[in-house]
Amino acid sequence: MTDSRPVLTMTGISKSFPGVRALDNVDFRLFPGEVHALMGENGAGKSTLIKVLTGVYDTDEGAVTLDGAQVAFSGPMQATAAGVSTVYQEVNLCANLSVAENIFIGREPRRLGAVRWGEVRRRARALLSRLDLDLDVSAPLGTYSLAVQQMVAIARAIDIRAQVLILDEPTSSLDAGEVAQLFRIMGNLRDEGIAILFVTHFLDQAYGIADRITVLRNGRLVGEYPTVELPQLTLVEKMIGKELDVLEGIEEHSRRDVAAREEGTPLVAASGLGRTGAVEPFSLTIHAGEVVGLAGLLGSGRTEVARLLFGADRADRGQVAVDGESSGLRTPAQAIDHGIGFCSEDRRAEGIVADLSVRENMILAMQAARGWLRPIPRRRQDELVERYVKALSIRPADPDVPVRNLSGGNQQKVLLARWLITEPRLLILDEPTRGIDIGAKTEIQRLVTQLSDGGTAVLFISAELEEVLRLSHKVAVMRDRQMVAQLANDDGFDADRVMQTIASGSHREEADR
Amino acid sequence: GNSDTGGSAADDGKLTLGFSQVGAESGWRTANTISIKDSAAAAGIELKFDDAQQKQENQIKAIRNFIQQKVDVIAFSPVVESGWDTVLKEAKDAGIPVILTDRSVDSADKSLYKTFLGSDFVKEGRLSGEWLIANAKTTSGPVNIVELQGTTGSAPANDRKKGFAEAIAANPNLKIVASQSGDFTRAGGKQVMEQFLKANTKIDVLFAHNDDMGLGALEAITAAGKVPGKDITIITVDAVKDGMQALADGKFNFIAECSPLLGPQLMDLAKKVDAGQEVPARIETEETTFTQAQAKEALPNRKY
Amino acid sequence: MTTGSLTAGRRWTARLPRRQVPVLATLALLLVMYGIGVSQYRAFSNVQVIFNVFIDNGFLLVVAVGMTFVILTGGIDLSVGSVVAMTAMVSAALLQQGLPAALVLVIALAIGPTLGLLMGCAIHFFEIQPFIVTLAGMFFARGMCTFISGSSIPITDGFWTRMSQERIGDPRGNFVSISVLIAFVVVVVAAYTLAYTRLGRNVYAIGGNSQSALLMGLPVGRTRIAVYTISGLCSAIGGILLSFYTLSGAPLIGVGMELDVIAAVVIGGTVLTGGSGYVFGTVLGVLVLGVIQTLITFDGSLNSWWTKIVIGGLLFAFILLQRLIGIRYK
Amino acid sequence: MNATLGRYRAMTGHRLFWPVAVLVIMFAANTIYRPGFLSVEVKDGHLYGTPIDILRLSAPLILVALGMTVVISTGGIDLSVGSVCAISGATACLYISQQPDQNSLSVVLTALAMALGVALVLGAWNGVLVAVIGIQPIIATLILMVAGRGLAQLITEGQIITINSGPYRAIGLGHILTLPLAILIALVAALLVAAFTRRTALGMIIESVGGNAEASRLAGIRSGRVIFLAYVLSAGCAAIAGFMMTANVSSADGNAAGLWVELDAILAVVIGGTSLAGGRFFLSGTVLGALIIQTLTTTVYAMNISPQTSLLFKAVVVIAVCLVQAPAFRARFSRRRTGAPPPTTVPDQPKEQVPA
Ligand SMILES: Nc1ncnc2c1ncn2[C@@H]1O[C@H](COP(=O)(O)OP(=O)(O)OP(=O)(O)O)[C@@H](O)[C@H]1O
Ligand SMILES: Nc1ncnc2c1ncn2[C@@H]1O[C@H](COP(=O)(O)OP(=O)(O)OP(=O)(O)O)[C@@H](O)[C@H]1O
Ligand SMILES: [Mg+2]
Ligand SMILES: [Mg+2]
Repeated sequence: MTDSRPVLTMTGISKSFPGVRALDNVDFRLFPGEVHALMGENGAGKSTLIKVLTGVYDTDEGAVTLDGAQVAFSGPMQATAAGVSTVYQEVNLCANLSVAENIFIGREPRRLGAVRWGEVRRRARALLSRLDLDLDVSAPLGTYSLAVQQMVAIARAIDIRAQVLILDEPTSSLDAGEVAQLFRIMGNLRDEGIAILFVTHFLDQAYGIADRITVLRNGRLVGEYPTVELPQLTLVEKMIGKELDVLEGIEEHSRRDVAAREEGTPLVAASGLGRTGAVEPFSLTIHAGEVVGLAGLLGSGRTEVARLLFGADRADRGQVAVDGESSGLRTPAQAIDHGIGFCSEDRRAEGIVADLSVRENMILAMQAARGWLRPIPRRRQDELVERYVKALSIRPADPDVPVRNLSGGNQQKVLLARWLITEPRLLILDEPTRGIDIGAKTEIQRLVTQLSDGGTAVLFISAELEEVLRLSHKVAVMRDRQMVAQLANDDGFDADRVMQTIASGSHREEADR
Repeated sequence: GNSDTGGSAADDGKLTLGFSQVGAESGWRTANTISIKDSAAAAGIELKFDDAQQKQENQIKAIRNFIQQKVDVIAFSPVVESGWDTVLKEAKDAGIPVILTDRSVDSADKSLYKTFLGSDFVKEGRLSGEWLIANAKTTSGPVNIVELQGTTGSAPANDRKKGFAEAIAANPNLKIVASQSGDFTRAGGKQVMEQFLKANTKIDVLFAHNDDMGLGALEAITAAGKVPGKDITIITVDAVKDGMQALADGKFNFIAECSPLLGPQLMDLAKKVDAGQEVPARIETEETTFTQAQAKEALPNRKY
Repeated sequence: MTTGSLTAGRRWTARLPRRQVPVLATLALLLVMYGIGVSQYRAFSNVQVIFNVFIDNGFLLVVAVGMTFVILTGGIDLSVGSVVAMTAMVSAALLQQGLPAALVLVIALAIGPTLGLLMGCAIHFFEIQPFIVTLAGMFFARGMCTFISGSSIPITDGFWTRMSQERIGDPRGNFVSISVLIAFVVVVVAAYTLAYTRLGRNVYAIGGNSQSALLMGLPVGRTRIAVYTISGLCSAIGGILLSFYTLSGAPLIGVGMELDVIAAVVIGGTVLTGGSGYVFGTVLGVLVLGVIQTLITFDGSLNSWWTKIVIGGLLFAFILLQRLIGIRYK
Repeated sequence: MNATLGRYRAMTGHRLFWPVAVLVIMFAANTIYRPGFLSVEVKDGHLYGTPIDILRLSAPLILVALGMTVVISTGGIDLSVGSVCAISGATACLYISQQPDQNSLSVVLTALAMALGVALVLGAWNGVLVAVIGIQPIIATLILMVAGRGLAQLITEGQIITINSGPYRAIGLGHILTLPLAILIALVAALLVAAFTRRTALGMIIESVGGNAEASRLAGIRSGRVIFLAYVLSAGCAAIAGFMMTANVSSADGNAAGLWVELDAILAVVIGGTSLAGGRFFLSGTVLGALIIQTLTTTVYAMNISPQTSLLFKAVVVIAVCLVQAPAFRARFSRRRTGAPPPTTVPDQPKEQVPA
């Protein structure tokens, strides 16, 4: 592979934002017919490199050549036209348009200038079925979950048939099934000679598909390595920049003591909670100090369960009892008053307030709970913010930059900090590790354990089944918007069994246990 | 609502008059509306009143709807002079006579309306100018005049300005040194006058296109330490109650009346027109001018 | 590992009604309002009353169509009322100078889009908020009106007169004006553009999320400039229709029209933040305003201020019902 | 050398630099046209001069714009402020005109309290329409804009109510320590709103609701209440502005009072740097914006620009103000002038704000 000429080279790329040098003299090459993983911690500059390439940002210095010719794209439109197709980190589609249109907008099949809608829908259906997605293509994209949206974005990008395909963390909200699906397709494209740039925080995925790996750290190039010549351990060291025993934490993932903690009155007990069209009625109890995992496939209704518990959506049947007392959890504000926190999966639409600073985003939930008349004193703010910036190693560490200027992973950490600050009794985490680098991910996992040890209950949702199993005392399995089973994390509890449950949906008796 | 609108005179023998008013942008206009409503009631005429909110489009719409309702006579105060031919033709085709009030239209085809009843804005300006010619002390040198115009582009503003300018052209010593729009409002008149006073060291005369702007300007003049009516001669148009009071108090010097009370005359005309009688093509409302002495006399029995 | 159908359907069950409900609700309410008119006032049931609503609001409809494009991208165009007036004024002034009608038409039709183009460029290239740019455009166009002439200019040109007074249909009975036909053509072309052309789809995409649209490689700048140009063009056409309608150019005509237009668009179901709405909704919005106006004229007993209060009240009742029906079906 | 350059950059980079610069330029232009423009003298124990007029006349606009800032920050807009001005002014004047002793302070205070109460109810009405029923703000407030004008005229019965009340007059024309009372009221209001929003957490919560309503809801903010409050505040500010407008001419004109003030207020807010899309708000910018607009109006009169062209003049100034304020414009302009891209120490703004 590497003997051919690179289809894309970037040399000496530098890019500064006010106060941050996001890229510093970075070189990068991409060969036809290879999958090239770009790795680095949150804020290392991966997304920025991609945006500089496609012309979203101007470069300060450096040159880009595509197919041997120097290029300087003025924006994604030109880049796409020149054969560079990109899926950006956050899902960047239009929620108000239909699924089909999101895939084809800008390149719709037309006759005499008129868009052929029938053809658009037909092709969209065909394309999605290649990805094993069965969607109503004329429904607005916004009615689908984030993971589905991510798949649609990927569908759009691969259908463009470019010579260079860029995927910035496409797998962050996908589960194992989708990832396998995606890899199969990437493999096919690679075989057709398409060059693929792939960003991920999952080492397994990088090793599963990438031919070569480029590592960035703090905006600088660390090096470019053939995957086979780079042991995982070394890769992590290169990304983090020090030899860390963090790795043990990752490698070991020895199952912690997860003996069931179902004693006394449950902290939160949902009975027959449901919402028409969203999720079938379910019952679930969560005790203090208990970590409950929600497992299920994409779109199986995990997010809905979390939203109903939190009052983000109004349940139309059933009820929730907190501390044994039936309480009307109708709004998020009420839930927060009862000590429940909810870290949403869609950080851009439902999480961060992009205009506000890191500090303000962090204290938002706590401030809301105190009411506007009692502002959190500046000293206390500084204290809290500093603590969590350090604990979660948020970068840049300046709490007064607008949160929109942070990299995706760091935004996610800010969001997490917002809820940790409220010291909730039950913390609902919907995909909290989405787009977070391994160091921070371990940190978050450790945090969940700590919280649980300290008596905080956690409802943990993640596309990574491994992670769910590792942390939970109990796993509730979702399938087709139904809670089909609740499995205690005892012997014989493993991924296979959960997958079986999901596949067969036959463990109803366990659900009633 | 009143459910029977399809009826013409045949239904109940009552004459139906559709009237489209410009709006309620000033006290003058309100007095005009009240006069029309009261006299319609007194004359036993069924009045369909429509308020156009100062929009010509609305007036055209209203006239079209009057045609649909088959009223016996249509009357309206045109917001602007031009642009009425199409809809007036429709009225003519429907056999409904039209009376213009307050302000004329510039149609070449005079058969589109029966008559015009109203005041002559140019004349009001001219009367003001003529009074000034007769009373200004021009012998001792040039006389500096400032003018507070009405809303830019509105008919009364254009015509009063024109009439006034024509009249004072007779004496080269009378000079308009500044002229600004005060939008016919007290606040506008005041704000503009404040700047006039600061920008011009010597102001002898103020000509305001209506009483309200003049009243606003009074405050500015007082604040500047000048005596209205003495240091600065003030001429306005309209003669609404507050204006007449100021005139009687010696703060204004002259007002050219623009009477809103044309209701009785209008009802009279409507009956005649409906009966097919000949009416003169142009009828001017009885208007006068007021000096300070006349104002003192007239004030106790002013209606508006 | 099972693949099969990995995705469990969508969030909401029935789709078709949900999207169309606002428009259908508006239509139903409009019919109810019309029904009230018919039951209250006998002459209201004349077909010509409906035709008059179209005749009297043709220009408003055209301008509102242009505004729909702008609002769909999440922008706003405050200059429309003034541009309408300016177009009429320029036409009248040029005709008065004795220029041939065809040439005047071309010139008058060119001014609006040019101004729109300039405003679009200022909005896109200099990233100034649309509100402020179009407000300046509004001052400018209105200023041009009074600059051209302080008083209204009549139009006596034969072509204009014919366009104004031609009655299509039964000239003694029920008829519409040529302007109504032009307005319909504009509506159809606009609806087609929005539904079937790339430009139209890009408009929706930008309104949905302009950053995403940019990253998807859509011509955001070009589209944004285009919508203001289109709005300018529609205002120019509206101005010509208005000059047909009134056979004159008046410096103060159309003051505050931008608010009527925005109201019509929003009542028609277009969301002010952009991304969703239909031209058909805008047609309904204009009709709602027209019917309210007609109801009030037919009543004929309202005082000037009660007129305003009742307009506000009807508007409120309408929007409230529209909203409540919309919620029920969500 | 480098230090001065740095200081220059820091200064021009400040949010308020360009609005202030525009204001200074307008004053300078006026002074060149008429050297006496800036002169201020003492007359009857208080200051008298064009700058004082500008301060006094901008007071109502500042007030209206303050409320508007907060509303806009929540992602809304309030078109009804002009009508609220008219209604409150009319209510107060009507009450005073009916009292035997118009100069009694208690009468005036009662009138003010009554009118303010009416305005707050109207604000609550707007708030309910937007926050509870969920009508789009522009339409919700348009209803009151139209109907409210009618209400104001209903109160005055289409006439101009003239009053003769010293205490009421003082709201518009009084002086304290030689300065117009009106501007002091406006400044106090500005400080109060600033304290109200910045000393408490309200400001941040408003910005958060305006920036991302759904995220705020999920963070536990009861955004309905915040939005409701914003409209009530806006109506309250408008009411006080209405008092000033009517007190300034000692009469209430239901038709003309506050006509088109909503456009000026929105313009002031936008010039002040607050985005119409909601989110961050800048009260000091708004105050400057209002001063700029009033100075512009006064300039038209002071320079005696003919009414026929005054709107053209305004258009040109507004465009110029916006252009110098737009970073994108300055970036282009300075690049063209220096002929080279700016040095790397002053990094380019991203072409488009795209979240990572
Ligand atoms: N628009 C912007 N303005 C200012 N700073 C920015 C902007 N975009 C990115 N940055 C900064 O540039 C640096 C690199 O960010 P980038 O998004 O490229 O990181 P990343 O490697 O993609 O991280 P992640 O894994 O979290 O997505 C970060 O420090 C970030 O804060
Ligand atoms: N009321 C609502 N309005 C709009 N979107 C909603 C609403 N409720 C939930 N959502 C979104 O729908 C999605 C939930 O979909 P789904 O049931 O597929 O969740 P899931 O099982 O967690 O699957 P995934 O892994 O795709 O998140 C989330 O993205 C959530 O933000
Ligand atoms: Mg990234
Ligand atoms: Mg989910």
